[in-house]
Amino acid sequence: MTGEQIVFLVVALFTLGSGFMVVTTRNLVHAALWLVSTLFGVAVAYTLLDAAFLAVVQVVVYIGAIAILFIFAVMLTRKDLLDQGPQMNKNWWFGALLAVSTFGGLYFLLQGWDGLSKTATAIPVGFDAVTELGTELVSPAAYVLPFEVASVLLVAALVGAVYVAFNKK
Amino acid sequence: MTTETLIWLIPLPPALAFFLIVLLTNKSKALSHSVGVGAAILSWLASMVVFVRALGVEHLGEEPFASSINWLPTGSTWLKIGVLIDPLGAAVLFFVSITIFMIFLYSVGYHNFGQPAGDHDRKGLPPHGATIEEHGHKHMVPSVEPMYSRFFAFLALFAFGMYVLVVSDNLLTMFVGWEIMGLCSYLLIGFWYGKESARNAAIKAFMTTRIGDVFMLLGIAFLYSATGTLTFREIFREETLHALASVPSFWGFSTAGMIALLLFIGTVGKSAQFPLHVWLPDAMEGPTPVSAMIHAATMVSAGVYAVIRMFPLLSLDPQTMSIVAFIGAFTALFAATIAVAQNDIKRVLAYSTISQLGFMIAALGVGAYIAAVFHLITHAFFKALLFLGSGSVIHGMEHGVLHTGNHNVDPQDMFNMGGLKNKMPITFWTFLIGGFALSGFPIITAGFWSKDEIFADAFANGHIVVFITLATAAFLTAFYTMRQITLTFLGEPRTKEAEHAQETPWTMTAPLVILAFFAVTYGWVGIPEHFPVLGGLVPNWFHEFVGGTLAEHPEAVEFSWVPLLTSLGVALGGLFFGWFVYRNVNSPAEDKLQIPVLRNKWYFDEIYDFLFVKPATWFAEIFVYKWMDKGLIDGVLHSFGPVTQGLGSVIRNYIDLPVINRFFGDGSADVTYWFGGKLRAVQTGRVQHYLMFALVTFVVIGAVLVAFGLLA
Amino acid sequence: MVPLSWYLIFAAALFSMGLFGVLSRRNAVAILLGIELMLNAVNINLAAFWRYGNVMDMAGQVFAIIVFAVAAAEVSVGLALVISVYRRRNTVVADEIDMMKW
Amino acid sequence: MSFWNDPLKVAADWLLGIFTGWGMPEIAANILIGFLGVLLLISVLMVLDIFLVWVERKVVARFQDRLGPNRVGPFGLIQPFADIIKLIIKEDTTPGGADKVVYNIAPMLSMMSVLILWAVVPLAPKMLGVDLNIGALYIIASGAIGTLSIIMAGWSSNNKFALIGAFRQVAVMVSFEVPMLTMLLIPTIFAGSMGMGAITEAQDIWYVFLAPLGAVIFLIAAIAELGRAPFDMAEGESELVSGYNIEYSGMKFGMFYAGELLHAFTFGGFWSILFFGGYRFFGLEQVNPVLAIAVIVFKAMLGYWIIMWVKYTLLRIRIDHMLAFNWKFLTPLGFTLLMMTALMNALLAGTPTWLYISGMFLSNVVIAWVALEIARSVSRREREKVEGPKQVVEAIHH
Repeated sequence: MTGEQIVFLVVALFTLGSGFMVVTTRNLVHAALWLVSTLFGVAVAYTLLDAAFLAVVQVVVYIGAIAILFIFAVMLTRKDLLDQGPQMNKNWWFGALLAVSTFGGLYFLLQGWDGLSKTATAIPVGFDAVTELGTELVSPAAYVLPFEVASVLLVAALVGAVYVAFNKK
Repeated sequence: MTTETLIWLIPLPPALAFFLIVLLTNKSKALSHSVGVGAAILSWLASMVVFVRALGVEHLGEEPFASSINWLPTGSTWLKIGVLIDPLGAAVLFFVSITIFMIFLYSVGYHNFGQPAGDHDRKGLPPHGATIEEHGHKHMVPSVEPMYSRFFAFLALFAFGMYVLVVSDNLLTMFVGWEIMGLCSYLLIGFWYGKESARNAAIKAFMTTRIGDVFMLLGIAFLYSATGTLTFREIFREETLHALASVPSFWGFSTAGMIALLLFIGTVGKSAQFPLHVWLPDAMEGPTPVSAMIHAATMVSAGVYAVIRMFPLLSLDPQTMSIVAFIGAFTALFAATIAVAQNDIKRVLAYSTISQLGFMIAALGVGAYIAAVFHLITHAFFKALLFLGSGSVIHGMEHGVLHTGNHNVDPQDMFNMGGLKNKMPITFWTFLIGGFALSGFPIITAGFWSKDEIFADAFANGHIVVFITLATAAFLTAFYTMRQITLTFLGEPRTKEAEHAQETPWTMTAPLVILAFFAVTYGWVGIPEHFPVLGGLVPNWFHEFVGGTLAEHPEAVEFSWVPLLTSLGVALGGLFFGWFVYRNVNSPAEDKLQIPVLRNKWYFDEIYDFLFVKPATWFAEIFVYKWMDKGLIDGVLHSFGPVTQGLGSVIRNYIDLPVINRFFGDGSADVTYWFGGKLRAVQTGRVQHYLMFALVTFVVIGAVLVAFGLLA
Repeated sequence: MVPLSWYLIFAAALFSMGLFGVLSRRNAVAILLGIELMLNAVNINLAAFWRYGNVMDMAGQVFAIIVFAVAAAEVSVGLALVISVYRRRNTVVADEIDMMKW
Repeated sequence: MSFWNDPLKVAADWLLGIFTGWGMPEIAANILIGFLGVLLLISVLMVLDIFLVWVERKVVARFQDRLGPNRVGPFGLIQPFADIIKLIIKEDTTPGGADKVVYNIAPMLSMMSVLILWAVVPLAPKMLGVDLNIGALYIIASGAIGTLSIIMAGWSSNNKFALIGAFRQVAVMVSFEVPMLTMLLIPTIFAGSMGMGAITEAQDIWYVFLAPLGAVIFLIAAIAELGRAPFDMAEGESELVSGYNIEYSGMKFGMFYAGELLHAFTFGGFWSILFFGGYRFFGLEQVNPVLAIAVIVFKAMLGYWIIMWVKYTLLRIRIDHMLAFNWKFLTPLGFTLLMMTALMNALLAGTPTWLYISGMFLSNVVIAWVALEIARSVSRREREKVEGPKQVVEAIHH
């Protein structure tokens, strides 16, 4: 058990723990904050995967924008914030069952897969993932089209969100 | 910019001008004509640059300016289109651009730009003049053309077609330009579509030229199937020509001869040679700039230009050559005879055009390549000059008509004129120069040199018949030209209108002067070396330059006195008689030469009417319409109706309603309804439930797959 | 050295948690939270496959980026919907938002 | 390799020698040394922060025509220490009904969000915590954490003023992150890297000459990010008493306060790094790393000075105006500038330097001018909508 594995396990446990809190805590603001810590854990996981760019974007986009947005939403829909009644709907057990079975199924499938135990090859020296990513995102040979489509999607979402949430009065 | 690029660009401005005027500026007259004239100027400048650069090139014939691009993929290879400027092209481009420019300029004045709109002018009719109030008393002035912008649009399109035809390096684009011009001539001749005569003339011109074009298209197709290319320089390669000449085709013609003949028929239609000449005189219905455009600068020249282009092909087959020569000579003579008896100033010019074209064709027929080109160009200049001059005359007369207000005086009838010399001096002098050039007045005029060269070649190549015919035609030419001048300008005014005729604005006279300049000087570039006294004073530049186009440079024929004396004789004699006979003829009655057969143009229209038009009408109206259509086909069709109806009702009552509607239609609806009623409970409207259903399905399917070992 | 399986199982677990949240929370916002968890799990997988596959091929990271964009869009629109529903029906409980049924 | 050329390296080697001498495994030794380095940096920053309190108070005093702290120690230099002692010995209250954990985490996060920024600040050639090749994004990320801390503070202290203040502040920060990120991309375009070290090294000409407008926009966005005047609606005393940190007292408040000051100073530093060549000053940095550090601190001070200048000169802007200004003016302007810069960069690639510089400069000027014209006309229309068109009063002739 090398140091990296220890680090990974710590991170994974932290992430899963806070993820569990996200779906179980009664106080929604806490849930959102737990989500933040989950996202942090995921970001660390990215860094463990040498995907520093993803990690930072994770922090910027998720924590800087999405989590904040959640907190806003929770506070704007104040009525259910302080938790009258249960936070779980009445057939939550079935949901839990399904979740567990899904996990079991996935685990089972993974068991059957051979490439599972493969370990990462060292990143070649002088290979800058960020530069590569940037060039591929905007090179017509690679992913410029999905990139543009994503941008269009974002604009559409922006307009739609403003329109939907706009208080027509 | 490389010359090739420039050549590519030459046809562009008129095309753009066309679209600009049609789409945008057609509301504003000033804008429209500035766009049109601007385009003409641009093309003219470009052409001049190209021309000058062409002069700079040694052996332009061997390596001309040419560039081409792939256009249509034809199987493995490409159909190439491109531009080509060789000596011939350069020379033609030179006069074409100038004349087109002149005509644009002239049209501004001709359509009375700047004058008030007419009192009761309607679109499709010539302007009738406008009344204006000037210090007290009213009087009529010419009124501006109602469809001014449209005219410039058509003109621009026409110019585009011509430029395309001249610069194109292959038969295909050449034919495209050719057809564009055909369309435009139709539009322009029928420009005043309010006049029935104009309508008919337009249709006549279109139809007649179309006959020729069909044959030409056949020729092109034949050529393509025979050689697999339409590019001139590839066709005119030695081996290609040899192959074409050696392979025989129908009726004893060689393939080359056949193709050349078919293409030549196209020319016959386009430049109004003998059997298909009838449309051209009627084309006078169009506005005068159109006449000049069609009859001097572009279309008819285009016809001849096409034959000249095809000369290497043509010259392969003596049979074809002789046919060409015969048709040319005959046309020359017979058109001249008609011209003698016409009274309409423009019709005279029209027939003289036909006859002059005949000269060129005949020249080609006898193998006088350079002479043909030379005459083509000189003729373009002085004929444009003459037409514009006549237009100017008519304009002046119209002014007189407006003044007197007597509208049943025909301003185009020469017997209504006379004595205009003093009223319209510029027009008179330029017209005189043009007329002398036309009739080949010795030494100074361009016409003399080109015609003389034709005579010389015809004589030297031993086509005596052609030579005599042409000589006679030339005599008649001089004769009717002088007749025209005498009746129009000399003597005393025969009508009050003629007294009140007045000189036309500078936009109309300036082109006259410029063209007159060329009509005189252009002849001097082609003086044969062996000519007595003058020969060799100026080098025979034209011969050298244009001769370079052909593979083997044609050597100048050796000098002989016979043709020279002949041309001198016919020219001077004709002029003298023309003046002598008509110096005091004042009405058609006194005109001895007004014999019916000539006045009625040898009854050609009537013959064609009897031979083709009447049968066609009968076939269309009686046979096809009454018998075939109404009788046979309609009968059959009408019988269909009831049968179908009966069938339909049977099907409806016994199949459609019971089986389809009741059973399938309603039945399926009922079943669906029933199921829906049972299943709707599933739709709880709660998103989480839906997700659960989906997941359960997913898990179940996965489990099944795994259970049957289909997975993992 | 961490084998690939750890990441995948980690992601699977996170995914299942998110799924549980989506399936069983009453509050619509909480459901969206669960969706976020699931998306993150997916992203972990993508990054892991990138790292453990051919590093030169950036497909994994690019997908992850696209997923970020989609997540942002989804959250903004989703929360906007929640808010407008709250305005109109004064509730954010998913079970009570069931107009779309028979 | 003498001590003066690269003190940290020498010190690190020395320590490594010592630790390994104690029989510590090398990895552990390196980790420990790194940890010590971080500790050193942070403590230096803290001291600097304390000094900043004094600077701030002196400067504001001068701006407001006062003397400022001048009792405790020479020129009141000891004043901040006195303040700190006061803050520490103050009672540390936690309002009832507050969310304890969150309430206590918030100030730390706030301080942390500032401190982590210094990991990427290049103090001298080859002397920076970690040369992230995504430094620009890193700055934004830390800003995100700051945002988080503020909303946590605002929400957890169970006070509507705090909550409203937090909302405003967060709204402003989230909005102004957009033009800020855009402006961060402009030096990235020039330098071809997002790493702070690389950007500094690439600045043979200061980027402020290439993108003056960019520098200005970045400054504005930074000030809004800091939530200082004129963008300090979040703590508008007049209506919100003190905004999100209203309930905080003692050292927790102190952390917010110090965090803000240090944040301002840090952004001054980043401003100088991105647009004024960081530690570079006519080759001075090559002479000795200490000089380089002096240079960058000086530049950062200048930036900080400008931020203070703005703060104590301009009036407070209404929150909706602030957001409208960002979304309707600053962000489009930023995007335009970014696009234009990228375009010019592509167009002018390989042209002589003077042409490159002048082209960039001119494009900036043009964009700025056009933007101002548009803004002026729009605002004129708005004004007329409110107070009607100007009446021209005729002079009365007697």
